[in-house]
Amino acid sequence: MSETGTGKTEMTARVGVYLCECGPNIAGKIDLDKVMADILSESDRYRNVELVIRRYGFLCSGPGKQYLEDEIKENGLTHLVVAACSPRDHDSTFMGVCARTDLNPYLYRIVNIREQCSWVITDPEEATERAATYIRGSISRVLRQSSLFEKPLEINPDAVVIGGGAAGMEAALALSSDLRRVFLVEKSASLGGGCGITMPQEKAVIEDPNVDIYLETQMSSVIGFLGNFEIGLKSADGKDEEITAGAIILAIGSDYSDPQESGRISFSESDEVHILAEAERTLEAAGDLKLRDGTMPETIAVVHCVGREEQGYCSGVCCSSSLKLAAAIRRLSPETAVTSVYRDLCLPGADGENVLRMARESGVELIRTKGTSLSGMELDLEKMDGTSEKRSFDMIIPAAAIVPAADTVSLAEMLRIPLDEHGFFKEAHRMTDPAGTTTEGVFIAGTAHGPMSVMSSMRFARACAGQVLTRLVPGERIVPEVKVTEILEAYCTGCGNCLDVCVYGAIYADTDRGISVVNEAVCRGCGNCFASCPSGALRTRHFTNEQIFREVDEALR
Amino acid sequence: MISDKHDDFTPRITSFLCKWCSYTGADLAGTNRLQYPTSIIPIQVMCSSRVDPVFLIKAFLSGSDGVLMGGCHPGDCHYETGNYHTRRRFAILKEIFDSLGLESDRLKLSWISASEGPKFAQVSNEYTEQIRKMGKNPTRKSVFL
Amino acid sequence: MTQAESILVIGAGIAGMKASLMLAGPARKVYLVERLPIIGGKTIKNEESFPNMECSTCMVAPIQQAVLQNPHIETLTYSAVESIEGSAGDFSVSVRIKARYVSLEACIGCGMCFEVCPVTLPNEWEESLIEKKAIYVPCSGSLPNVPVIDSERCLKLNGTEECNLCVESCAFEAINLEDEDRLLELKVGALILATGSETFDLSALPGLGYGALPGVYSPMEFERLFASNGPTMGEITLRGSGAVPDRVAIVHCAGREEQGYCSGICCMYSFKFVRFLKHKLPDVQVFNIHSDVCVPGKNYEDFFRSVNGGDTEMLFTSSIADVHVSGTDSGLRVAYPDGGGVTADLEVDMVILAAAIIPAPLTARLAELAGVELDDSGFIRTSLDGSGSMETSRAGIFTAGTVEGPKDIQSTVIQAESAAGQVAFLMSSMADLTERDPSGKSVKS
Amino acid sequence: MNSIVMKQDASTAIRELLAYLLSSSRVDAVLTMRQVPETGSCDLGLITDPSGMVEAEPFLPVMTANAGQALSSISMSGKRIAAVLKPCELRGFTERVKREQGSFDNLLTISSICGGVFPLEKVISGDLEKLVPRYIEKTARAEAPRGLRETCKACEEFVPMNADISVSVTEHGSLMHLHSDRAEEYTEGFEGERIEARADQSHIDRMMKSRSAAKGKLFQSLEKSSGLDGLVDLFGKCVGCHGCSRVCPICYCQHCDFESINFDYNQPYFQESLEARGALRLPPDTILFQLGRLTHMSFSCVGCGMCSDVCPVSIPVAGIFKKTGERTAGLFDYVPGRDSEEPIPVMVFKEEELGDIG
Repeated sequence: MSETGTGKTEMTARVGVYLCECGPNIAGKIDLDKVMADILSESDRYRNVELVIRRYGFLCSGPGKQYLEDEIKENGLTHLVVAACSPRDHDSTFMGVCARTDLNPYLYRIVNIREQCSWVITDPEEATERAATYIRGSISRVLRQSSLFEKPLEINPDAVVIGGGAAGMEAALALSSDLRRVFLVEKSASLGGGCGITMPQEKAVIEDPNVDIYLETQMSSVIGFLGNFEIGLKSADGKDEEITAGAIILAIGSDYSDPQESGRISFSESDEVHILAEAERTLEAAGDLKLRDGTMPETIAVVHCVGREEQGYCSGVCCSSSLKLAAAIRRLSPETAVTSVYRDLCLPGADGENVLRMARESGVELIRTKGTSLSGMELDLEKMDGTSEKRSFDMIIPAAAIVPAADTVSLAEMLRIPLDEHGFFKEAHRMTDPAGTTTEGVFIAGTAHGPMSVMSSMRFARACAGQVLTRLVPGERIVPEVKVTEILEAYCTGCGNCLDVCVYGAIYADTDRGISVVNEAVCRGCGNCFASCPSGALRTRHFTNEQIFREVDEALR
Repeated sequence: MISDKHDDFTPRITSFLCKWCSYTGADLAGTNRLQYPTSIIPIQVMCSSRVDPVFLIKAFLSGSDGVLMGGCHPGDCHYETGNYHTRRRFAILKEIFDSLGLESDRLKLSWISASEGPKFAQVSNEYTEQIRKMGKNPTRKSVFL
Repeated sequence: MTQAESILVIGAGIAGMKASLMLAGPARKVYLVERLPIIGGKTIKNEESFPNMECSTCMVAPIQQAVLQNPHIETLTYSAVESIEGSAGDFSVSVRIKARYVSLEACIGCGMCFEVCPVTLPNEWEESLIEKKAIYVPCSGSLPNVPVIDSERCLKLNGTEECNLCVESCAFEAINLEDEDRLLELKVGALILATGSETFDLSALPGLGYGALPGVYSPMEFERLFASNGPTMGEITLRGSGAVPDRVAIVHCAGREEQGYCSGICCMYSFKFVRFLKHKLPDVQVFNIHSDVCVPGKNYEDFFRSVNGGDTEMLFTSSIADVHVSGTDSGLRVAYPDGGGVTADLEVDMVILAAAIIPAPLTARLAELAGVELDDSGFIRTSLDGSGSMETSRAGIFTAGTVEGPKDIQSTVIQAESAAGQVAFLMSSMADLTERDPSGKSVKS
Repeated sequence: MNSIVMKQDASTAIRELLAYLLSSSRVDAVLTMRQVPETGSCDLGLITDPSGMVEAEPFLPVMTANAGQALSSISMSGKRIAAVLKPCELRGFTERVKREQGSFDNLLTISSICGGVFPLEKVISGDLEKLVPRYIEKTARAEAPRGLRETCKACEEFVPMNADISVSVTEHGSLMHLHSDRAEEYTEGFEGERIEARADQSHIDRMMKSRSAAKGKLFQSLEKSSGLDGLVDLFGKCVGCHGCSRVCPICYCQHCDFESINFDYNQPYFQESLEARGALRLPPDTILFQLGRLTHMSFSCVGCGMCSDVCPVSIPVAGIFKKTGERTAGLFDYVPGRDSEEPIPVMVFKEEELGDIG
């Protein structure tokens, strides 16, 4: 602070500007002394700002970091600009240096005068001039930065799993321990889900003292974010309950497409047409597949890829299931002729090859077609050589596609997560975050994510569990991003533009006050909302208009 | 502080580069020592969707001969859909410039991925040349507020 | 920190990196061991990944950065595990950190040393499509961006002559030709094996002409040919002639028969290649010679449809094993049995073979070191109980990614997350035991 | 379409309808233009008592404020309101609803095929009395009355787009068209012959012809002020009052960002920029302010003309916004105010669009 003539007290900023020589990489091209002299010569243009400008060999080296630390302390720097390499290389290095001093790391900036200056500009004079321009822009900008502080949040390590099928039960088992409760919420009256067979985990889940099972119950409301969700449950008998948890795993499973949807397949109630999942269930329960009149069919056709065309995807598991079923029928009733009709065989992995071998060995007839249609009990097969053939069977088993469960839409709305083009829950990132969603703390397991095998379902479930186990560690706190958006309430009109563009659901409408509210724990700081707000009511910390404008103005001076 | 040692002028191109793709692409151009003119003034932002069209107007009125906005390719946004919004906002701004008879070629949007160092250098070179042909931004002559 | 809270991850591809990032924290330290001098794995060799055609570098670079900057991850590049002893919660592992001859701390990646090095070698990372020096980084944009010296080819190190050019060129005194291998003994509670896979050795299929005919490419060669940071800076030009291809055949299922399984991703990367080709060479004609199209899952069929018909002609063959590629005066001829079993001919100037995904050569050695079982195909065996567990046959050792079998990036990441979760669970249950054991006995040493 | 034949002139008929709505307690209040008979002064007013309806002049051809803007907070009061709006006011209101600044929930909207309005200066000068009778006559014949605002002369959106009730007046009589269930419900019991009829298309076509011609001329006149120099010419006389944004139904911000510290300049900036460039253009804000506003809302501009009407130095702001707005909205086939369910272009996107832009 310094006293001025007017009696007002003004802040004096002491901005340290440190230029890294980076050996010949910077100093060999850029005349650092000239840069320093140029900037110093104009230092009177900053009001109440003292500039400290130095150069150093390698600021990122051990001694360099120590030098910088000492300089910050000795000069009592209030702001720091380091002109060196790309922030990708050493931004965090120098933030770390600041953190060892009283200087808030967010009152520092790195200027890239290597990758985007000395290395790409041929002429040394031009590079020198350019470096000075960049540095001036950053001095101007750093002066408008403000201190930011990390705010660690307490977390609740418990998890809610929606859906008691294979994926849901696997997730529950993978999570439950004395350190963590799991709430397993199932819509129907029993566990097991859509697999139609008794899952081996069922007993373990029921006996697990750390898993609370809610049957005939659905999620009715949810608020909160990773580590702190409040979830409303509604049971079939109308009872409401509220539970709290740190994460939500969606394992609601899927449905099968209607085989007649395509128009290429038509049959009546009385025809012996049974979809694959039904046939599997019957075979599992009864040990054979009989016609409605109780007799054994002499010929059965399993038709692959029913619904692939309409749904626009290959479910990836039907070929395997179809061949397995075909082989099982042959094994259980060798007198039944079984034909598999397919377009492409999609049997990835060693298991797939085994299934195909089993089917062949058990005498299943395999017919490749370009396309198949069904009318009543008669298949019209379009062969690969261009001919076609009509064949009748006693029983026909279409392998229907896996489609999203009916609840997907309402749950997605409740959790504010998007659906993909096929109506399944959309993952946060197809590759790098396939089990996550845009709502942090909400994860997707099993066929709620898309068609997949039981094994893949369980892997997804374990991946969800993995996310929870590693992110919600009992006793540890989580540190949300600090360079996030804040709202200037007086400027906000509550128009909702920001809500519409935010994919993370980080902004809520406070309808009572007629404004938008940012949940800083959820915001990732991209700034899209900021650019959507005509009122200037939003401000992304560290990327404010004022900061960016000043940098631009300086650079163009 | 414009270098005037060449017969023709050195354009100043304010470049808003998203942290994840185009800034990284620009870095890669550097790592590969791909040379481009001194015209580019990079401003790093988290996402191209942070770039309010007003930034571009501001840079234009502050005397940028060209304004370049770099983002991840559509579909690749680190924040899911940010660059789709960017694209619409940019299209609107271009249209505004055209309708008012302002030189909309002084605004450029380019999708540059993190591995496209050569593309960054190429865009820089070509755009600089294009701007050089257009001449200095008339807003260089006086301060527009 | 004790061994119960430390984890060793072997392989710094996307699976290893994801697992490391998930596990590393104030309470858990991760050692990430990588055989190559750089991290990133196979994914960064691909310019774009299917089905989004997303820029792989953009996708992976933030993950690489996060790994290198994470204070709780110790990344050991250019290193190999030599022995693994002990049991779950108490493993002793020795890691050999190979002499890099260049200091990771002092080097800033300026690349001055490459220019002066007199030795040129094929760059295997770039599928030997270009050369590198004896001091090199595998590719531009390498992370860490610090070169290594090939000690067998370096003139000084192999004793040929007293060359000291790189040392003299380095302004940072980062090069030390006296550098030696170091052995590191680690105590860890659990391991994750994530060393990835290889593509089928196409020279084992002489009928397809790989190796003999310059116009025949492996998938990885083509990936690098397309990559804008690759050997041709992204220009698709033919090996040898430098000409731009007009007609390209992609032969599916190369090695499927031999391996005895469908890798499940080759159809997709083949269709990605169609996109690559049409993107850069709009007039190119592409043919996909296939027998089954395997595009499982909600995201892949759309992609297939987007290229089918318009961008490529799908040519059905009743037997991939009978496809034959031969050289002609003007280019290449692909002969294949069509749907009716009649041999058809196709004249092209480039052939790309969609090679199967196979276990990496070092997988068996790793399995032996780790004492874990392999499956019949030579991948590491998991899920012995059918539960989707990523634990191997040895308790406390987990696996993730294509070392466990062929799979796409999504499934690789899912496995990494599963494995990380299982490790975290194991760790917390051990910590739990320690706290609760009334006898005072502890798994901590 | 179900329509009610109006026996008297349109104003009287609508006044009666409004009184009926109030007295039958179907609505709590009516928003309409009013004219105080004694003084001739007019304003936009909210009437709750049927006896107050004597002052209502629903179709008075002036716009003292964009009623769509005025309706904003009133519409969210929870009261049931019948509002008489000019087509552009209704569209402006619709755009505001999309921005959560209003609600159709308790609203009955009444609009008419619009003949345009007179500039506010005519109200001030007291010329209105003379102008209105001639206006009604000419409009019924689909002719352009004299003395209208330039923006109105060039307006092609004079047919209401999404009103519950629209009124059409031709030489052959006046009709009240019922477009919605709410319109049917609210007018139930209101006297008048019901017929199946639409607005007279040939009448609309004739109006459109003169409007299109005028628009062509307006846009052409703006071409003269093209480019940066043109903009400087146009805005050179701007006094920076920001009246244009205050009266704009789309500029819904409580505080204008362009008046905030974000756009404030510090002293060194002035000085240095001045030194570097040799000249400083005053008054401040004009070009950036208007370009910024165009990016925020040009695609939603309904062409109501209020901005031009209030400009103390007669800058053709409305013409500029309309000309630019047609292009920016056209990028996305967007018609501002057409439908409250149609999303604002900058809030949504398509994965495949604007192909060659990047």
